Amino acid sequence: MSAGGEPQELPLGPAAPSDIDWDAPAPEIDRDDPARLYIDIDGFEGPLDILLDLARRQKVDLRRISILELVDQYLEFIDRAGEMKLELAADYLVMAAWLAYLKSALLLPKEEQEDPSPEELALRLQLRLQRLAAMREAAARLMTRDRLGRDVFMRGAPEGLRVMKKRAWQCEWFDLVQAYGQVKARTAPVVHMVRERLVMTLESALSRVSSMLGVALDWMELKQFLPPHADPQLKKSALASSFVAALELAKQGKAELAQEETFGPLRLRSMKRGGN
Amino acid sequence: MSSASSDPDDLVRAVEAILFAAEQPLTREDIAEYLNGADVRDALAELEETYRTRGVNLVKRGKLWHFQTAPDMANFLRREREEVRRLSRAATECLAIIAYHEPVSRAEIESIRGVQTAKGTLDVLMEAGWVRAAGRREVPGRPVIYATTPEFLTHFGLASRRDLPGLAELRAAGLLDPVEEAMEREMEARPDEENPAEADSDPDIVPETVTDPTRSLDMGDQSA
Amino acid sequence: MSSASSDPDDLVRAVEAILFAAEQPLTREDIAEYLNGADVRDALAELEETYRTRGVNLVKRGKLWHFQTAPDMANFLRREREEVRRLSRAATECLAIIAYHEPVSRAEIESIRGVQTAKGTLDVLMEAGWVRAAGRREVPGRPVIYATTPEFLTHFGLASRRDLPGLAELRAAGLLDPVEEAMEREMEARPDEENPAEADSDPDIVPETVTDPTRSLDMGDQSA
Repeated sequence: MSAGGEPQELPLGPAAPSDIDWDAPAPEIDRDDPARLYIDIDGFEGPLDILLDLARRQKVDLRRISILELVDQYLEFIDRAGEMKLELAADYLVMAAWLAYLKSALLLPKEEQEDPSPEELALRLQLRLQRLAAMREAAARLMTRDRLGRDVFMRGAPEGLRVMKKRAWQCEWFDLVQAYGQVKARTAPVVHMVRERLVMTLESALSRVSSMLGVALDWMELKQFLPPHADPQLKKSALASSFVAALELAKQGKAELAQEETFGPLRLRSMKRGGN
Repeated sequence: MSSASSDPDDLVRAVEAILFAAEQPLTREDIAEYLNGADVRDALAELEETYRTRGVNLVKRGKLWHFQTAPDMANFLRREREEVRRLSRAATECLAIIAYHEPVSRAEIESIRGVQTAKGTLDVLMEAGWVRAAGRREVPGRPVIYATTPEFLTHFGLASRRDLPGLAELRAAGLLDPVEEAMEREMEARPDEENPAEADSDPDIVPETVTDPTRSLDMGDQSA
Repeated sequence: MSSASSDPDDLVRAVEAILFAAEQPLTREDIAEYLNGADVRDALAELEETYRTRGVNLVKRGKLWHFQTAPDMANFLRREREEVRRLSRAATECLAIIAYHEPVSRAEIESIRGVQTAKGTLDVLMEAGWVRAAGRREVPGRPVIYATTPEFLTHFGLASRRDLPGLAELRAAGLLDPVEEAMEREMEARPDEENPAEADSDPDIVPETVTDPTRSLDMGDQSA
């Protein structure tokens, strides 16, 4: 592209000198012989890529290419592909159709144009080709720079820099003292301090059960022997003691036990009454 | 040694040693961290100058400094094993588009190339460490946008993105502007043509619909 | 050697670049191989001289040449990063035992803690600078005995070890509470496993023998 300040020109007129080398590496195509078209569809990255390659064969600044010629070249390319029974991706064919439309529109008398004008469409295509060409050129120049690991090298065996982690330990006075307290508490000779619990001792259960049995007329369920208004803690204790008391009484032959099924209600009654 | 003045002072020697020992390029701040926060700017400048003519140069890429062999020594050093990955053409073009337009979305890359970009292409560039996702563009769909990394500058020997080959010319020629913007300019420059506003009305005819994702490209960012 | 200040010739530069880029030390012959068999003796001598005063030196070990950072720069090539870490419970207990019982052997610490003490635990305390080896106990096996350091006193703001609270004070502060309490605190670290109803039903029915003056202390501790 020549001086950037000037307004973009129409894609008409003679070739202008170009100070960017547009002939950067591109698909393997014999550019010296525009008449020969090698079909190497694999080498292309889409229809725009082919168009760019074809445009370059005109050997003019991309702003000055002949769109009509380009269209013809592209259509010829597609025809060849067809002759060679190459499977072309749909977008190549869509581009062909669009270019054919563009060509006919460009050839029509100007008055019959609809919007947008074919010139606009052609210009848009041209702008896109320029941008793709610019990026392809840029990519090529980028790749030829002195690249690290290919042209220039970092030190082969660097000693390396080290980060020494220095740990600053933290511990508070209270943590320390508390830890000691806990060690002492944990390892102190174990003294079982049985807390004062509300319990019914076996003795009291024995006397309670046997006295209640003495006056009972019939079978009684075990839970009937429990103190009626005890809190839950005492109830548990009373149940256990009363059960053991019942077993003890049965062992002494003073009571008999009955249970219909496992975990069913445990009943007992006085031996004197039931036995005789 | 002819003169004492050619002997570097200890700060220079320390910076030299640190950069020689480093396995990765370092920023000025990285270096200072090894030196109790000393100001190493002068030392770096001195070293850069001292090594300018040698077989090893001190170079700055972006904010990162490292020693590397002088470019004209490449012939002696090129090794049999090809260390540098070979990029496909698609990847090469993608990389250039990202570098010259960053940050840029995939749709914008595709609109320039006129072809879909395989997922793997961007992956290759990201894996190489040259490209990173740089957030999302605040437009509908919030597409991910891509930008180059400090490693990109290091690898390609660029002091900054301004050093991208031909960047200034491309920008001056408007070739980094989206097609739509260029269209408008062109239409305005053509007095005999119809209303330039209607330049937008043809997307259903153009196969590679340019629905102008590139308009939001932040050109100001490119000088950053 | 006045040439040190002038630009090196290309052979010197090439040798410099080759040695810089080499992944291993090279013999004179190795280097010559990169240079079509050129005689590199003078170049090596010049480089050796040039780098003698720098932060990087060219050195010869046996027949092998390589660059290395100057020995006096070694301390700049590492950087310390402080990482504040809280002493583990085991280490804290260990430290407390040493403080209360010093000098004390590891076996003694273990017997007081009632738990085996990992070697690393003592290492941590020594790394922290709070504990030192204080000789050996003259008993069979001559175990190492440990004591606290002056830094220990400084860190914990103690004028002497006698400032540590005695058992009576610990008890008064509730710090000798039954193990349950301590266990409870330890359990808090775990997700609540047991049935809370069960845990709740106990204390308000049973008259507690041990009142709980530490509750407020506990809170302070747990948030610490």
